[in-house]
Amino acid sequence: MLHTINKSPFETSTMETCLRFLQPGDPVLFIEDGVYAVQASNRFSPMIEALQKINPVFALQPDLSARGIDSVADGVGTIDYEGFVGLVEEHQVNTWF
Amino acid sequence: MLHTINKSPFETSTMETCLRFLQPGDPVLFIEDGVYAVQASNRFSPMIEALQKINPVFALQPDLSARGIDSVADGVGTIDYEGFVGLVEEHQVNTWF
Amino acid sequence: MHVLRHAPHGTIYTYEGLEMILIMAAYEQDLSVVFIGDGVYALKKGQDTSAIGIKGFSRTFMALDGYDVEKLYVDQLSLEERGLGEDDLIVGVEVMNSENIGKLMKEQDVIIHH
Amino acid sequence: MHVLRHAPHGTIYTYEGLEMILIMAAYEQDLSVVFIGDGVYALKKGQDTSAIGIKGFSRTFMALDGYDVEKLYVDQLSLEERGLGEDDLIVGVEVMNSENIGKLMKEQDVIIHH
Amino acid sequence: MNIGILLKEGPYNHQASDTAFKFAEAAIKKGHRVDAVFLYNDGVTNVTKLMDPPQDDRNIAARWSELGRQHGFEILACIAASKRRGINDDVLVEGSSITGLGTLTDIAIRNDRFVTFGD
Amino acid sequence: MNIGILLKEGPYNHQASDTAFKFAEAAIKKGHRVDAVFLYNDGVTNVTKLMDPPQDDRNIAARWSELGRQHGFEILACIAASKRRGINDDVLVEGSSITGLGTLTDIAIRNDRFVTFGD
Repeated sequence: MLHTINKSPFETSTMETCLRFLQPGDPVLFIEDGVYAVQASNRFSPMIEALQKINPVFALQPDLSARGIDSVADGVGTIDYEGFVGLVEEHQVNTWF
Repeated sequence: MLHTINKSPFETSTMETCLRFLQPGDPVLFIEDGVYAVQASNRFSPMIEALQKINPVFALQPDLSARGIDSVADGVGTIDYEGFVGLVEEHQVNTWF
Repeated sequence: MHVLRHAPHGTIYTYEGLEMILIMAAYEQDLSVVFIGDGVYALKKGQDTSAIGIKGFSRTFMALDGYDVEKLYVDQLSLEERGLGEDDLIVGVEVMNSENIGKLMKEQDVIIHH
Repeated sequence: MHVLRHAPHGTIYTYEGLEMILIMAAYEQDLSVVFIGDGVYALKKGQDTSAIGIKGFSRTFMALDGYDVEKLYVDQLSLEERGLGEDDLIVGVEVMNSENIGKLMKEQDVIIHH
Repeated sequence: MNIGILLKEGPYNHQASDTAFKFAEAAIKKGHRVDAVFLYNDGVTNVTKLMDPPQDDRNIAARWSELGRQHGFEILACIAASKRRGINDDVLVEGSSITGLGTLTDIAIRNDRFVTFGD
Repeated sequence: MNIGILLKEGPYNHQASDTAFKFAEAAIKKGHRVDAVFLYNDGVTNVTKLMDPPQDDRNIAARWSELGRQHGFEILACIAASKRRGINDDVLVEGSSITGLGTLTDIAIRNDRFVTFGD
């Protein structure tokens, strides 16, 4: 199951809640304001680096670019909208907002 | 200056942010989903009890009743919409959402 | 599976979520409803919305019994953090830990958050 | 005083906030703008919104100089928590601690959060 | 006291409009004057007369219109925000109109209090 | 693959509608079929033809209408949610219609994937 998160972890508990229900191996895709979670060297970087050892972690490149984030936490994959569709081909979707 | 907060502290950082800028003596009014902050015996009760020693703390009774909250943290005053207007008579307003 | 995650009244998500659940329950079998985070507040006993001028709807959760809604699952941690117990809720629910809710989610074809 | 508290693009609050600030700046004197929480992201350098199909506007903050907008204040802790420094921002700002921003707020007659 | 109100969210979806209304009612009851209600962001959708909620629910546009008529204030929707969201003169409820942000500036300056409701 | 989309927020105010649109475009480009886009909560306001954004901005209603026409899917707004928010047949953009939640149930069941966009 693919989990998408579109909220900044600095402002809401959405990411924290999602991660509590996430099963090992299920991919997580950060989109919209959610991509701030994977920005390198912020408060959440250690959490994201731990997460990606158990779950594949992706961020939507168009949303990263829109926000001027040019460096992401280690192990985070960046994909475009077709990559998003590719994940949906392989998984049912659980949209967290 | 009157500060109003309408967000649940469980879900967003709004209350935490507001309290960081609050000046001693300025009243805080919890409204809408913000009133969950003052529910007795939840995770935020110690914080509210500490807060009300430095700032007057109020909650909107109509919003408490609507949510079935019949017991609030020590020292929190409950007011109705006319009480809200009364606070606005005395203070300029800083609305946090 | 429907996931209720908002407190009632501050936004319409819980109310319109419940409207969707009622319609879908009439069509579908094995529909489940999960309450997570502030969503657990939707089930709080003793809600009286008369003074805010918004229609109350907490009693409608009791009507779900008559439909094909098998179970209402409530996240244990969400309940505990809010100082609530099963006695505070308007309907009988199954309190579950996040591990088991996560496994239940993974079995679903369709999950809608409200 | 205008308080920008949302990240850009995910919602329109920052963009419509900026539209309001530009109009008000043309009428009023001594208008101040404060960036708190995710609001500081509005000033991040290097934003390119072409792939999300939404108009970018970060450069418009540079235009505020030409109006009566005295100062852009940025909350220090919000910046630090996000791993950002003044060099990451598209315009010159005054970084301030919460104590001083709180005092500045208290002097205002009108505060609008976006 | 003269009070200006800024409402930043649409009806029904967020409680902001309900709280603003109850606040305005209470202020009037206490002898204050509501000068104007200005609508911004999704708030502009508070004045579409096309809204048609269930019979046992409040009609938010009609309610603002009636309160404004009784107590002599206008409900003003920002023109730029309105155009984005499909609010134009054809759908405006009585007692509301579309205007620019300059009007909001006047409202913010000329009143004793300026109170925002949002989400 | 057949894909159903649920969109729960209105245009411009939240990015949800933009992301849903870009996702639908990409899915079609990859050879999938978008079955329908269902609008709920404030999402129903995505289909008002009265929206009139600045000339250099996207027109969200027209864009959904055009994508649906080109690729044979409908944009469906929930009737109860629409009535609350002033969306009715008179303001619908071409290629959209108002329907009940039963239709959403069908969409959720008959498609290989069901993807929600909200805020």
